[in-house]
Amino acid sequence: MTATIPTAKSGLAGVPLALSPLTRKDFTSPAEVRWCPGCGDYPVLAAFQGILPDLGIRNENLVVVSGIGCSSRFPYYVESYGMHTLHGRAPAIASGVAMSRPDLAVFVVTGDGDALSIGGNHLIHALRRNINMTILLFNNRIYGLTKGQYSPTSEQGKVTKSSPQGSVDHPFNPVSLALGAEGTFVARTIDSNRAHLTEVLKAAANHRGTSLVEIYQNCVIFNDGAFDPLKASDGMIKLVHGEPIIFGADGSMGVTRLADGTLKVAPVAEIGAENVIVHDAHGDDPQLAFALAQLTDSNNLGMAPIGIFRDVDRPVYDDMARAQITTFADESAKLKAVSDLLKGRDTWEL
Amino acid sequence: MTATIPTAKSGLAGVPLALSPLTRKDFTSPAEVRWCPGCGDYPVLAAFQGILPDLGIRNENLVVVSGIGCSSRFPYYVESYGMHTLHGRAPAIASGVAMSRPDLAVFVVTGDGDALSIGGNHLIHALRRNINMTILLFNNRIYGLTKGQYSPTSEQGKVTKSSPQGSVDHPFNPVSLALGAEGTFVARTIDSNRAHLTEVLKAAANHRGTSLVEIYQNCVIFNDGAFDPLKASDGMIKLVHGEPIIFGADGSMGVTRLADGTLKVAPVAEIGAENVIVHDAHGDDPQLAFALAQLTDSNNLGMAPIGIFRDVDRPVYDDMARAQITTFADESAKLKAVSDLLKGRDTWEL
Amino acid sequence: MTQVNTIDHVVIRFSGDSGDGMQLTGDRFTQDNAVAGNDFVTLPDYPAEIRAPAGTVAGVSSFQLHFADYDIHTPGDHPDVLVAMNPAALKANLADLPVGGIVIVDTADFTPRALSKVGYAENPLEEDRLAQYQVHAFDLTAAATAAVEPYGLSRKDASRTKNMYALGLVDWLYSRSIDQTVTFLTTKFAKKPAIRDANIAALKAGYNFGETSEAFAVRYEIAAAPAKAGTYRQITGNRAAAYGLVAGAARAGLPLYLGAYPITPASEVLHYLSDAKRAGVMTYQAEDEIAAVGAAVGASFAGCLGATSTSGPGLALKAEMLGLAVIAELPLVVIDVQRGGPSTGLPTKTEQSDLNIALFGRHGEAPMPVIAAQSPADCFAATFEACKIAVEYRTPVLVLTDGYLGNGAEPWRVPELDELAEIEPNIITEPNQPDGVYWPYARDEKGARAWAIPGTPGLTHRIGGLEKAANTGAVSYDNDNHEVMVRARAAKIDGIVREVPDVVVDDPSGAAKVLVVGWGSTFGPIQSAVRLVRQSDRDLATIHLRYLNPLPANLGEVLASYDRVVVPEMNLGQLAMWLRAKYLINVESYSRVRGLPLRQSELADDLNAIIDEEAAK
Amino acid sequence: MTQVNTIDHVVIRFSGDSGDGMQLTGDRFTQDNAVAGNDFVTLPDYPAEIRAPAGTVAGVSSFQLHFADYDIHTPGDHPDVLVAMNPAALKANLADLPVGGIVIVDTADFTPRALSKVGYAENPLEEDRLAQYQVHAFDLTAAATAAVEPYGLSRKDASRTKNMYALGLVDWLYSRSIDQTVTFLTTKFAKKPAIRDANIAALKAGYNFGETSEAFAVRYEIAAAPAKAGTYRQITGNRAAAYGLVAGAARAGLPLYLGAYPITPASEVLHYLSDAKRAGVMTYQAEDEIAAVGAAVGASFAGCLGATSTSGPGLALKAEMLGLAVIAELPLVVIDVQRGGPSTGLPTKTEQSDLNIALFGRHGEAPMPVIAAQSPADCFAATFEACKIAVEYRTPVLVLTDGYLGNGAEPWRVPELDELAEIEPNIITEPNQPDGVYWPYARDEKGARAWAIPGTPGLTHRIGGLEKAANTGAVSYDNDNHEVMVRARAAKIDGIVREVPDVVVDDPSGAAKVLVVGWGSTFGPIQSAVRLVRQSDRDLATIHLRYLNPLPANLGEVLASYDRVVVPEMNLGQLAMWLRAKYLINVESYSRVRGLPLRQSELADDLNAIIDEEAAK
Ligand SMILES: Cc1ncc(C[n+]2csc(CCOP(=O)(O)OP(=O)(O)O)c2C)c(N)n1
Ligand SMILES: Cc1ncc(C[n+]2csc(CCOP(=O)(O)OP(=O)(O)O)c2C)c(N)n1
Ligand code: SF4
Ligand code: SF4
Ligand SMILES: [Mg+2]
Ligand SMILES: [Mg+2]
Repeated sequence: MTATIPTAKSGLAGVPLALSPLTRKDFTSPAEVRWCPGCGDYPVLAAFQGILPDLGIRNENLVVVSGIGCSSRFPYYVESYGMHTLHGRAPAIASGVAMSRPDLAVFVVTGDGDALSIGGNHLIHALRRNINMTILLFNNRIYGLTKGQYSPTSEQGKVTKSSPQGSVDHPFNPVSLALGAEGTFVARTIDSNRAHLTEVLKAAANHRGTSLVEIYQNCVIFNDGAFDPLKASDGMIKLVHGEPIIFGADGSMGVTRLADGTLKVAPVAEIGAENVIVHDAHGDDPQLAFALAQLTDSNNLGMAPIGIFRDVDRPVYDDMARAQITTFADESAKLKAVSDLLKGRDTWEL
Repeated sequence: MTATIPTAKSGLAGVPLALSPLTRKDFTSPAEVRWCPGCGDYPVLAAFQGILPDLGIRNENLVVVSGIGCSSRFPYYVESYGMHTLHGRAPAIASGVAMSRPDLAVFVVTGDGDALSIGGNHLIHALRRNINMTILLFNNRIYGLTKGQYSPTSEQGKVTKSSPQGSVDHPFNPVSLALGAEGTFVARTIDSNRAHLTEVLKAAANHRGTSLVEIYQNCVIFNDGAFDPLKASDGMIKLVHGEPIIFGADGSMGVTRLADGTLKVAPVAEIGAENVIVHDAHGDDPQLAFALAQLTDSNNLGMAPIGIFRDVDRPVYDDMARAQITTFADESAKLKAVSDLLKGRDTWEL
Repeated sequence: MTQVNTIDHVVIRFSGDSGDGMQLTGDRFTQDNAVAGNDFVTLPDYPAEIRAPAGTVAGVSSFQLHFADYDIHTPGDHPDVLVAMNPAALKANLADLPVGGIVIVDTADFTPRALSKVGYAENPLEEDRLAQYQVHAFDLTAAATAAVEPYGLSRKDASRTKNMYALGLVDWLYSRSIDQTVTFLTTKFAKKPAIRDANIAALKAGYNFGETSEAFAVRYEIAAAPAKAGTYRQITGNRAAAYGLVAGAARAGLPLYLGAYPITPASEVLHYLSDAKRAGVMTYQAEDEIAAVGAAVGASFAGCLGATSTSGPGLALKAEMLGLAVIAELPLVVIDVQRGGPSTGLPTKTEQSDLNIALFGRHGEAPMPVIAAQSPADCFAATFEACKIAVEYRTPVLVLTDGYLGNGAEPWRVPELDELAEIEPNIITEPNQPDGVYWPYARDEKGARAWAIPGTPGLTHRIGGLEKAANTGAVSYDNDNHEVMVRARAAKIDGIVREVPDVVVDDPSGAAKVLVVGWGSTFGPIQSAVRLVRQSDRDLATIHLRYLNPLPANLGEVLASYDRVVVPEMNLGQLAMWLRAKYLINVESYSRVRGLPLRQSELADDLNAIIDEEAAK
Repeated sequence: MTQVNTIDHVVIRFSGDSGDGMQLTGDRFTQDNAVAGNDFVTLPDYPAEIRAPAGTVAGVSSFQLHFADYDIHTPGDHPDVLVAMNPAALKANLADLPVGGIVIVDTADFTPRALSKVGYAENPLEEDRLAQYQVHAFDLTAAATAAVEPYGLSRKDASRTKNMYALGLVDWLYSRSIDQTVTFLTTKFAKKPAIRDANIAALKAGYNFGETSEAFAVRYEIAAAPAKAGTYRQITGNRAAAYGLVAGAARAGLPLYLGAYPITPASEVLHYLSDAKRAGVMTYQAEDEIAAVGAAVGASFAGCLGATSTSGPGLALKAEMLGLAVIAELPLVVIDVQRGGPSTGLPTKTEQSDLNIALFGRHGEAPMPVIAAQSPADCFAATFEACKIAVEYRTPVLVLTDGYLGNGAEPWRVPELDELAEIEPNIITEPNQPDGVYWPYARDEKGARAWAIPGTPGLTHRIGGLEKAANTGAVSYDNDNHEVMVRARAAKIDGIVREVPDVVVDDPSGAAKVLVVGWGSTFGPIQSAVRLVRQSDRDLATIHLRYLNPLPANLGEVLASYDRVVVPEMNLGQLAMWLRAKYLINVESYSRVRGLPLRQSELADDLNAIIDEEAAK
């Protein structure tokens, strides 16, 4: 099927391209969008639909798989093949899609509860295996759909219906977790920055293997303003490959390496521009990416790096799995192989 | 119950001490040990039973919870309360034990399949929460009990019954994963080094919060010699807090930080002793521990650090959870509180 | 002066936009009637979406309340009175109102734009299409806004008091005092005095509007329902189930440990117990349902009463762990608040379709007792009984409630703890065999094993999921031992029949040929339908099952004594199948799977037809 | 010369230490008889531990083989011949041997130490306690070691050839050629010539020992069993199930995708398919059972035939995902190789106790077809049929086998692919409604929905676990639609009855009053027991069920036509319950839960008693 059709590169290699350019509208389904007015899911949907025409793929070769949660209604709004599955299981289901169909671009949409609470295991295994798919993790630091319980990314002390005296859970840092799980593409972006969202999502789609994009997403109903400290504090550290990591008002702050080897932030004026480290997302070793992830203030979110922490090549599970499987010139060759298998070697005739 | 009884420190605080010293025999159950002759599980059992008298606790206050796998038969051999539970679920079950009973010392025994394949989610959540228990992860890089399929720690290309052409899975590094999951105590040791095992297990038991100890364990039947390269290669990097990280024949090799900030190993002669970094297991930030974990050659195991990567204090989930709960002077005070709860505030009389 | 008519019951439905506070309004009006001694049943209904677009039919939230001067069991099939706060609410609910019903409408939002959004080509208030109803249309929003003017609220906040205005009006209409609501608002908004005062003012203004205007010619009064003396509160099924656990653990003298993972419509059990730490309760919001029930099993092993609450998808995930609890023979209470299935299904709707998985949903021979609650308040008693059985028989027990029971409310007489049955945990602290030997699987006369908990000297032991030798509990691969243990576990559960009261048939005339059998939340509709049938001078017998496993000892006999047995269920006949298998009686399934409680009138009609058919034979 | 007796069947059990290679020996001897045209059934049995301590009873591994000149169905209740390679093997198995049975013993290890390890106070070979058997005791180890001397093996390796020596001897005893085994060893040890030659030498030496020594007075011969002409192979149930999937997918023209997680006794299905990549099969060893079935569902969505294989604990974990497959109406084949339960239970033993969870183990109304295989080779056909139903009806289908079927082997005539039924996936590629509209839930005459797969232009659509509107498949919270869909899904599954052949009663005399009903792996024991019963001149009818859901259309009628219906099962009566519920017939459960197949002789005795009791009425 894919042989005679032009194909895109990298993460999308093998996925047939549209013969004539598509528009955002082509990727918009007729379903009425049902999120709360003001929900951060809207801008992400818009950004996603915005990049699809640029990816060049056909909508029939796009598959969006989601779990359960507010964000997981996403597939209904994208004109493509889609599956709204079970709580936490989207990466597992998407793995089956991706492995069996190299001609499909597979996206997973999930929430902080979906991906990190019930679905944590499937997520880390997808990352370890490096199955070719792009995971959009909508992190609103709350369970939206079930009306506001704390999630594994909520700050400690969060008061919710299930934690009236404040939660005692220490939060995950999704980027650290993904790096610890051998992730090859790990990034973070935020609903309020359309340009950044777009750029990161595109890079993620183009990465071959599992791409994890944590998206800070505001839930206006149950966790409104969760990212306001970050937006307010000048603490958003933008990571750009090959660029010195400076941020804050007028780039006055920078990331530097202390004598003990750990990364810390400090005023550039104090440390000197030459001591600001340069971001390298493509280094084989995840040490730097992990160190940068530690700059996230997971509780208060006064500070957090956004951008691509890591983007490296590693052989892709599904490519390798498919390479072991015999493909056949035609149906009869396949039937012959099946026949041979059934017979085995130790037969007798009666 | 614990009020009048002397209690141990830290991880064991609140656990009643034996009034007279116990011996290893007191912790040996009458059950016949059923592992294959030569299995690496034996020395770990011996080391564990060896440290128990030193911990000073009573065997009735010791609870060993395991999952399913060869290693998970462990509780049967320890004279204590024990539970051989379900595949992958031991940390979840142990969480309930630990939360509800501060007077118990809780240990979890699990395998690489049990903890990292089916049980990965419970493991990372226990680490994140920092529930007070010690997890012994027997990593033989294979599924022993089900007769030899590859596991999430098997090297890529492993030929087993379920991967006759070689597995295509990239392995987890359990230490990286645990650090990415916010682990406060993360260590690695090996079945063949009794002294090291003993030391690490003791430190783990004394840590308050979740301690994860990865134990390299030889499976003589299905993965014999998996750790031979490490034993043979001088690649075992012993981490000792406060000491420079040198290893190999006559300490000729050392760990140093490259210009790009990443850790690498190099001959001490080349880099100079002053450039060998000193291990710090107690630093708040996990950057160093993670960087050290990357020195593990997860595929071939020619090289791997062993010892305590990280050992830091962080408030413990179960301590905090218990602190929110009202305790009562006596039963009648409790019944009164229950009655009040049932009534609530909006009652009327008829 | 307005005429006051005394009536015996009324069904009123408050409806408005999700943001209009209809749940609160309904809840308060319920409380106002409760205090006056009425019996009541409530039915909240809100959109599946967190916040559906304002002004749309999908975004309508409603609260139905049935109150009466006699004992009632359902929130009513149809409202007698509809309060509609916007066009969408009118559109969504009008069809349910019978001819002659009362409609109270807030006209504020009846703009062309709002009307067209819900598909009204013209303003229904201006046509005569509402002629068949008693319509009372006012600009409640404007009236409320005017009333709260002194408090300096923003326009938005001011207009949000319209629900209190409506409540005041309805309180007046049904001759209820607004005092409790004033107290309630005072506490609730203690830290926001302006909001507090404004809401109170709106409430009073609404009441006074009824009193002073001549808009309503008639006012109603409903006398108190006869009830046992005592302290009452209004309670939903989810709260009652949560409190059943608390009371059960208290009576057993064990700490209560709930492991749960949020899921609609069961999350509240977790919420209420998380708010019960002052009564010593420990809760754990686990990473998933497996961890939730796993932690509860661990806590039980450690000597607590472990419990877990969930709905269908979560119950499915817990299946394997329940098997462990069965073979480990540890106490555990599992509350399943059923919702529409299969799969994610209809999360906010009610159904009874988890009976099969409750009875049969574990691999291997893994029998478990199953108890179903019949009304919101009964969730307390059913859960309490489950605690008793779980503890005394060392077994997981399933409690089935459903979304309708969980969210619905009714009056509940709060029991004193010592009125409740005693629960004997009989935890052993000494060896139970000669020579200081402890056999964890030695059984008492009920078949319950000897349960020792960590911390007890001399009783260290190991249990687990592998088959165990009778008595000693050691791992055993012996063939005959396996058969012994499989049968011992089954016999233990079957033996729980000794705790199950015989069913008592309700057959006042003694002449009924048809028996209707209910379980769980069909109690209300069936009771009401039976009442209707009998009012039509037909004979009809009924029983209601609380224990689904084991079934009551005399059930077979009772079923056999009727010519026809009908089992109405909100599923495809799951209890019917179970009864057929057990008793070889041609039980007929009457099945409705609409995500809604059975309709009493429809059921009554259908039962009438069956009775007539039987009579004609 | 030795006398040659012709017999019609024999049961032989090889037993020894786990390390003695008894499984291989049994397997090879099976093959030797197979080639000679005998019918056979095998029963391997090994310790639950990977390697229990050498020389202990717990460490004994055995392999039982029944072969005959007629069609047989069980591995035999008791061995006629016992080969015991050490004292532990003798101790563990002797009690099963009937008086007069043959014992062949390797005396090498009958040392005082080894004897006392298994609790023999004295050497049983030296007492007369074996007097009631025909004992042939030799130092097989010494003989083998001597025979392989030329090949320079280590002592340990040399002594390990004793199993081939024993095989050679038994081949001689039953007049079998050793040629195939020679070929087998040549291939197997191609890269280790010394081992290869030594094993061949030991094999020949054993054979020659029989031929030349006068140790055995009698030698046996069993003629070929009548069988359809064709190419045969020996096949275990697990391999047959795996190949059933391959063939099913091939006939459907779909790629096969297996998602699985290892679990005893089902892991081999994963192993065999992982080794079938040369036939285009994709396998995925997932991180757990949920991911395994999830990936299979994903693959089905993507246009494969998704499948998953597991045993009880894994099936329990898959429950929620199966519900998704039910509502998404996607093809999926689930193979459950049942083992002893509940919980971890008896992982290496067999049982039929997952029928309940198969039929009822999902929340909500989530019906699934269930098919059970009746013999190792039949696992192929049953699985193939499951593929056909899964694909053509777009539904998950459960195939029940068990540990006994999975590990047991019998001859299998390898079918040509085009002999097998056609499977029509009917994947749609064009809009099925006017104006280019595609309705994914439009149904065909069978009730199967219109299945389009990703990559197909114009048919993009979204499905999921929420209830969907009839036809369009859009999310729908509508009450009436829900009822329509619940019933449509149920009707689709019920309608599969059109694929289910009517049961044909085996009642040769037509005079039977008692009917015995089997399902799954009780087929063999029941057939054999029925044969025994009839040999005693009693009338007995029997049927065997392959489809447990839906049940065959004529089943009720058949059951009703007998005075007494008995259902033997390896559980506590799960099929009996289902039949009682369906047909209101007083089906009697005959239940044995020992982790073992039913014993044919015990069953025959019990059936005789029932028949006599019935006759006496
Ligand atoms: C097995 C199961 N358990 C629980 C639920 C209930 N549930 C649905 S979504 C959700 C959490 C949603 O949180 P998140 O993933 O963060 O998504 P959000 O709604 O915030 O976008 C939960 C607990 C479910 N649907 N299925
Ligand atoms: C739910 C479930 N799935 C699968 C199994 C089968 N199983 C038992 S142990 C095991 C893996 C064992 O590997 P590991 O955890 O590494 O332990 P080891 O035997 O190597 O010590 C598996 C797959 C099971 N018991 N339960
Ligand atoms: S509840 Fe929160 S996350 Fe969900 S749709 Fe509303 S704003 Fe968005
Ligand atoms: S199979 Fe391997 S891990 Fe299991 S007991 Fe034997 S040697 Fe140990
Ligand atoms: Mg969220
Ligand atoms: Mg292992």
